[in-house]
Amino acid sequence: MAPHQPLPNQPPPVTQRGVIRWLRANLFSSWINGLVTLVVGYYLLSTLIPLIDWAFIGAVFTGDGVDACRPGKACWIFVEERFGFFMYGFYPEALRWRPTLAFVLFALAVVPPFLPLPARLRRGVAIFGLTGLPVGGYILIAGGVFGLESVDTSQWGGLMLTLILAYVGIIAALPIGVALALGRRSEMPVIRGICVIFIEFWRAVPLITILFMASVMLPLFLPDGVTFDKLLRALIGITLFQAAYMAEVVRGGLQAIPKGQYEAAEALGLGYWRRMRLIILPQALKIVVPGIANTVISLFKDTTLVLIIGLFDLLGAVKSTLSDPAWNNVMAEGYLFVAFCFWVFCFGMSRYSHRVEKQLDTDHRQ
Amino acid sequence: MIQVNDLNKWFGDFHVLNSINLDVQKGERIVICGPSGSGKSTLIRCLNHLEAHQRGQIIIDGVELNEDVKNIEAIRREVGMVFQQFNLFPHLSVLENCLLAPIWVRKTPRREAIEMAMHYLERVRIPEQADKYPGQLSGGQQQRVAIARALCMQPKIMLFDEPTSALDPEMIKEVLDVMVELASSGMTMLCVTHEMGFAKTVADRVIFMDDGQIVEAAPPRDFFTRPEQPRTREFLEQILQH
Amino acid sequence: MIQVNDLNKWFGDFHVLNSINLDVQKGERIVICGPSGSGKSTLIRCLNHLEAHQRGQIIIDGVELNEDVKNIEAIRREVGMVFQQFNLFPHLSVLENCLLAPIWVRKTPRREAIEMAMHYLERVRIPEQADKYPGQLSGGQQQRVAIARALCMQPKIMLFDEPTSALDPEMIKEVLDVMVELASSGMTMLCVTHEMGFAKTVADRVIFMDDGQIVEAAPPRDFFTRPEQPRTREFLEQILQH
Amino acid sequence: ATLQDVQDAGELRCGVSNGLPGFSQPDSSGNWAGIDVDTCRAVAAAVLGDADAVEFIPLTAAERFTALQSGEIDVLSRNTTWTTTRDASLGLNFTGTNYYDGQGFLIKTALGVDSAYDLDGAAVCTQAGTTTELNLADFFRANDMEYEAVVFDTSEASAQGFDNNRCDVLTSDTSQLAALKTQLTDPDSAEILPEIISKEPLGPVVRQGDDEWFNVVKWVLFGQINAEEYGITSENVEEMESSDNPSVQRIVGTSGNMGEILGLDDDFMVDVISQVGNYGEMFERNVGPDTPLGLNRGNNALWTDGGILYAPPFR
Amino acid sequence: MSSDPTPLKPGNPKPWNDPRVRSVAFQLIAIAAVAWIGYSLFQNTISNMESRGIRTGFGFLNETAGFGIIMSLIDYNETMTYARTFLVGLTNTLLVSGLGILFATIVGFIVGIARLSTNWLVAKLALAYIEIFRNVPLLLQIFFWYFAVLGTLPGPRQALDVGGVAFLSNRGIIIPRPVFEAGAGWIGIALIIALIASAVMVTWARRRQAATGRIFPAFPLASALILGLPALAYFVMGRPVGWDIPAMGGFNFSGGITAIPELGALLLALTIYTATFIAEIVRSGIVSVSSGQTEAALALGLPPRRVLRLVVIPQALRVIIPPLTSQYLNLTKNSSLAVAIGYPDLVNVFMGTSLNQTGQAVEIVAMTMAVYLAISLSISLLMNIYNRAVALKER
Ligand SMILES: Nc1ncnc2c1ncn2[C@@H]1O[C@H](COP(=O)(O)OP(=O)(O)OP(=O)(O)O)[C@@H](O)[C@H]1O
Ligand SMILES: Nc1ncnc2c1ncn2[C@@H]1O[C@H](COP(=O)(O)OP(=O)(O)OP(=O)(O)O)[C@@H](O)[C@H]1O
Ligand SMILES: [Mg+2]
Ligand SMILES: [Mg+2]
Repeated sequence: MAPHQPLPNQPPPVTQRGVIRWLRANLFSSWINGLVTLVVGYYLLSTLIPLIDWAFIGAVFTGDGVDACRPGKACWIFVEERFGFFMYGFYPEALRWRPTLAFVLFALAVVPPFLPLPARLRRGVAIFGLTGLPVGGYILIAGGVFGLESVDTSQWGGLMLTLILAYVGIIAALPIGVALALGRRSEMPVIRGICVIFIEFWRAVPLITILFMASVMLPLFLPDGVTFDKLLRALIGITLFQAAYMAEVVRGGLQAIPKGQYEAAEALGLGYWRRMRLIILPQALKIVVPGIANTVISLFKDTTLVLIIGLFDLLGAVKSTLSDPAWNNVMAEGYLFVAFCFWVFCFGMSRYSHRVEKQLDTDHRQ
Repeated sequence: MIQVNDLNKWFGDFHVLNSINLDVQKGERIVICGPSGSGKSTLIRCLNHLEAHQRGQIIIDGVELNEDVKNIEAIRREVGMVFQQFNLFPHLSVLENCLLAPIWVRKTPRREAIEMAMHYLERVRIPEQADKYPGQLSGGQQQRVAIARALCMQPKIMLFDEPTSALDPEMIKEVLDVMVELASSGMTMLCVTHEMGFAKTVADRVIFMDDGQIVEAAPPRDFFTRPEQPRTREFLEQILQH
Repeated sequence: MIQVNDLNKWFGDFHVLNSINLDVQKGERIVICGPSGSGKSTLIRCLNHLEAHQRGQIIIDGVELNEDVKNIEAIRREVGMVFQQFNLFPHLSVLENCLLAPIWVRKTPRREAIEMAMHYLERVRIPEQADKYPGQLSGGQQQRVAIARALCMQPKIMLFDEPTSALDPEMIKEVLDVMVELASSGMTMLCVTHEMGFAKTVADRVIFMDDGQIVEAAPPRDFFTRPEQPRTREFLEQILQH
Repeated sequence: ATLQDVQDAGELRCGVSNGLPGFSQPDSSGNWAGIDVDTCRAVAAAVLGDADAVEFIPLTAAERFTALQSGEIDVLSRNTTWTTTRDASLGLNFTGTNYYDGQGFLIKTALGVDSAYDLDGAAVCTQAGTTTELNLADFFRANDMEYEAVVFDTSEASAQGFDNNRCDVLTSDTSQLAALKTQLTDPDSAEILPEIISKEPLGPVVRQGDDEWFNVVKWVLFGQINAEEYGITSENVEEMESSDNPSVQRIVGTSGNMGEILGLDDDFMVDVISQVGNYGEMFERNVGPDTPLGLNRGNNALWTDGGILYAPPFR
Repeated sequence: MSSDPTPLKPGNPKPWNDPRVRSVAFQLIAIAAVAWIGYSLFQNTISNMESRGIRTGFGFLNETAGFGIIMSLIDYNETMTYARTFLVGLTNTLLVSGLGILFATIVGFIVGIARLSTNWLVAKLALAYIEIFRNVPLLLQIFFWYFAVLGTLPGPRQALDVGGVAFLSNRGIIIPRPVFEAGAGWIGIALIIALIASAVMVTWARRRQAATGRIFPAFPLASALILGLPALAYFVMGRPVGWDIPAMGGFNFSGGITAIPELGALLLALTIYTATFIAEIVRSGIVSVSSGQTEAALALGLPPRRVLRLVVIPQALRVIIPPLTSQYLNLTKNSSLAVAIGYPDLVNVFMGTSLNQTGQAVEIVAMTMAVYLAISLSISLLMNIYNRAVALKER
């Protein structure tokens, strides 16, 4: 037998190449598939084209008042004119640079995971985001000290309020959630029982009943004369609600940590709290980043419910202007605008969490 | 039994199988070896259409393998396959794993199917595990169940894709023993493996593949003692060092 | 250094440790062997209270090991442990793994702790890996880090629970070398292992356990050449076949 | 006691509607306006001397009594109808009436219906937790007619539902109907039916059992009505302090100790009138003929002008 | 063996260093703290309610409610009691959650499978659907469907008419109501017979397969039977069912069965929103069944649909069911947003209007929460039982 001559590799047949391959493989791999493609494609185009026409091509973006708009096409002037109100609610116009500044700081604290910064700086920024920022942000927005004019919480509103609710809800819910999760895994039956009851209760009841209680019934449960800010109460309700969900997520992470890690930490002589802080929680929290992101996103969406208790968050602000006689028939635009804002944030957050996950992962391959 | 003519397959632009020609007689036992990525698994998987080929012909037991669903089903009924990762169904007990094909494909009455399954489980020497679930067995036991499951189809041809490479050394022996016994009973077998001992004892032909092509095909005696191709020699040197 | 008097332990109804008596002198090196499930790991784990015992006494370096948290802390500070599965902390670099105990338990200043950690990492011959993460190391390297981590506590006693059995053959040697060196430096060591070569070279005494009891305890020369108990002989026959 | 609490806090917490033109409505910078809002401002002016020291807490109809009961608010001024049940069993007290209203129907002109007695089978939009809901049931029952109640949680949503044709008729107090009519896509496409099916005295509410506070809220409103009767307005209140009419003197605090016995300053009505105005001014500013609502005084005129507004004397 | 008369006990630690003592002490403190908080809340509430003259107790449940409810599954009118409004709200909540769960499951499964379609367009469309509707608040979606979509339907006079018997307008969907006449009972009997026959047939088919190996097309036959037999009875008995066909009269349609648009909007929103989550759950469940399983099944000669039924679905369900139930719970809780558009669910009717009429917030809110707790706990219970039943046996 002659020595083996390797045959040269050949290019694949045309059906395996380029655009044709892509089309064949993805759209027309069988006649049923082809049919589905055509039908779906037809309906897609026949709904998308009028929609795009309504929202962009025929829409009116600039002008004065409702009269500048065309019937049957979107009227974005409405959003434009009320933009300030949608963003800040009743917050005094002259002072709006303060929340803006707070959110710029916030954005800066969020970016670092993607920058090639030294780990120590990144950690510093993260700690600032969790501690300094809430305090600083509060001072900036609420004022009352350092010569900043005080702005009452009843004037907070719009997207600003939505973001504050979500941000504070998350920051405060995380530690409570961790504590509840640890409690639920405690060996002490009483502690475990208390945590289980707490978690199950908060997970079982609808958020709006909680908000209702927090907003109008709370003084009934407190000693006479003790009362506090309405926004704060909504925040507490949201936080506890969120903490229960967070606890279950964290518990999943704790369960995923192998027993050997606990034992090794114990064998090194570390006490319970150090074991948790140095060994277990850092690993568990990393595992549950996607879970945390999910609860954060749902919390963010749930903040719209404060509308029902009379706070003017983004949806509330938009909804309240819909009854303005000067702006009739802009409901679709208003709701779409709110939907778009929420969508951008939620989608952004889920992408962000994927990035963070990857970032944490590349630190050390297993 | 198996005729492969000018078989060509691409993954995208990558030419995995390049003009493969192969004729397998009834009762023949073929061992396929070759470096990783040479296309051994792909070839085996083409034979029961787990992968589609783009050019060439595969004829099994007189039926041509093409996109015709009826043909594919007919051929799959005649061809048993054992995977490297066993792929047992974890939600079914060992016995139920073995009953699946006889009952739903061959339409055997349940009683008969159970008898047959127990027969094959005895043959792979684990009749006592029949009621356990795959998760409760060791790797070697699992692979033996996988073999029994394939045998329960009463296939004319058995394909093995590295059946021992996911196993611990002790378990490898268990499985190889079963395979040797099977070979001696006259089953047509194609086996991708690097167990050269196995190849020497049972193979009628050893096929060496590289880069998607068959480089050499020879009876084991010739293959191991005087390989014709330098590429084969090189490969054998590496592998026999162990 | 270690005194174990009439130690008894149950898991539920199952009597794992049955009247264990053991005296270990400072600097002594003890190898414990025995069939699987005989309670070797449990005994070792009782010594730094990873498991609580129900009857009997354990006195380590003059301190009695009971439920008293202070005592447990004191004893854990003096006892280093190396696990079969390494149990390194994957989220910390090798160096940080080693710094944990000195900084948080011994309250050593960070600078000193780093110096010491590097010292021990050199001793286990992997100073260059200090900034990597455990996930990036091979099994043998990981186990050496585990040893270094335990050494960084500057313990008086080191416990090893089958430190080499999760390793590939090549890596076993790396780790055994380090352990032999450690033994020759006079560290008090208790080591569960089936590496009989290691036992022969370094052990002062070999303890054979079966069924929760100490069956035989003798210097390695006597143990391997003329075991007194038939049970020991049987075990040795099995194990030395390999 | 509430009076003390309010004075200590320096702020009056007042429950209002979350958007009802003419009664309470915020503009886009958060300034509230309306007759209910002004009622609160008047109380704040009397108690704290500053009509702006009010925190307005928007409430849905369903939340309002719970909020007042729980102490979440100090006074509820949210077009709330005075009824026996509410007065007696909810633990609340009505302090008076700042608007006499009656329930009516708003209907699409296109339907060609001109009497409420022709509404058999109609779908009716209304607001949850209101007397409207109950009167509606009574009215249809009494006249042996069928109806379908489409109940929304805010009045604005019920107007929206009516506008969207979810229902044929919108029912509410006639004053509100006038307000809601202005919010329709085409305000001229609907008209208010002539029938008034109920009495709806709307007024501020306080918690039961705190008579001091009850009196304060009650007499601030009476004071405003009396002020209108005696011609005291925000313009002339300064001059009126030198009036020699004893009735006027008692109102502006230059004689008698009306303030003191209520626990307030004697000139508390001066603060109220100068900052908020008398009842008539309040009415004209928020719901009167020159406002988008364009309501006439009607029943809400003074008794001397043919209305039923009659305040007990300041004495 | 240990026949030692005086066994050595581990020495007793100092009490304050004994973890058992510490643990007991800690738990006692926790109990005390919780008890104290509970007690003071209770005490505050009682004294606050007393000092504010708020009525307490559940006596109000027997009082007449006096308000109408647009939709009720059980008999209701305004002369009935508050207890009745509770039941009306409860059944309406259960109705909308039950239907929502049904529809969301169907849509979710379809979209989840579409996500895995080999057709690029279908897969991307499914992805777009999920990404859009998952990331927008539910409340907003409810408003959107109610005001911006259903609100634009024509009024009852211009109702879209389906064959002259069913009508779609902004008052909802109105369909004919069956009116049973004499002899209609036979149709019911025929249905029962068909059901029993189908059950018998399925059992028989299974037995026969076990005995002879032949596979009997039991499912299509059973469906034919269940549909066919009652139909047969209907005609044989001389069509004993009349239809109350809705007709336009006065303001509205009269007759027929009406599904109000509030229900429609709420259902649409709940379905579309929850289905996005279910779709992702289904997708990950199916993906979690490794391709090796499918390949092994194909290699055994099983035809693709049997592969799905016998191998893929049973394994995927294990992964799908637990997160699926928590979505069901979420849907049930989310149905309380009904209050925003006036669907008369429990929160709207009972915690809304009834609470407002009676002013007994504490009792009413507690009852409402208890309902949700009970639903949640019973679902968790079922879930645990299921999980235990399908847990994979491991070594
Ligand atoms: N689904 C696929 N898509 C693209 N490339 C593939 C796919 N499956 C296999 N390949 C490529 O085809 C080549 C042949 O793969 P194959 O599995 O047949 O090799 P093999 O000879 O079995 O190797 P091994 O001994 O490692 O199993 C490899 O380079 C592999 O990367
Ligand atoms: N947490 C536990 N609960 C119940 N039984 C246990 C537990 N841990 C170990 N056992 C049982 O105790 C016995 C002794 O276990 P141990 O791990 O000490 O054995 P070993 O001698 O180390 O065996 P190996 O060589 O397999 O590691 C075994 O039978 C084991 O099944
Ligand atoms: Mg392969
Ligand atoms: Mg062990």
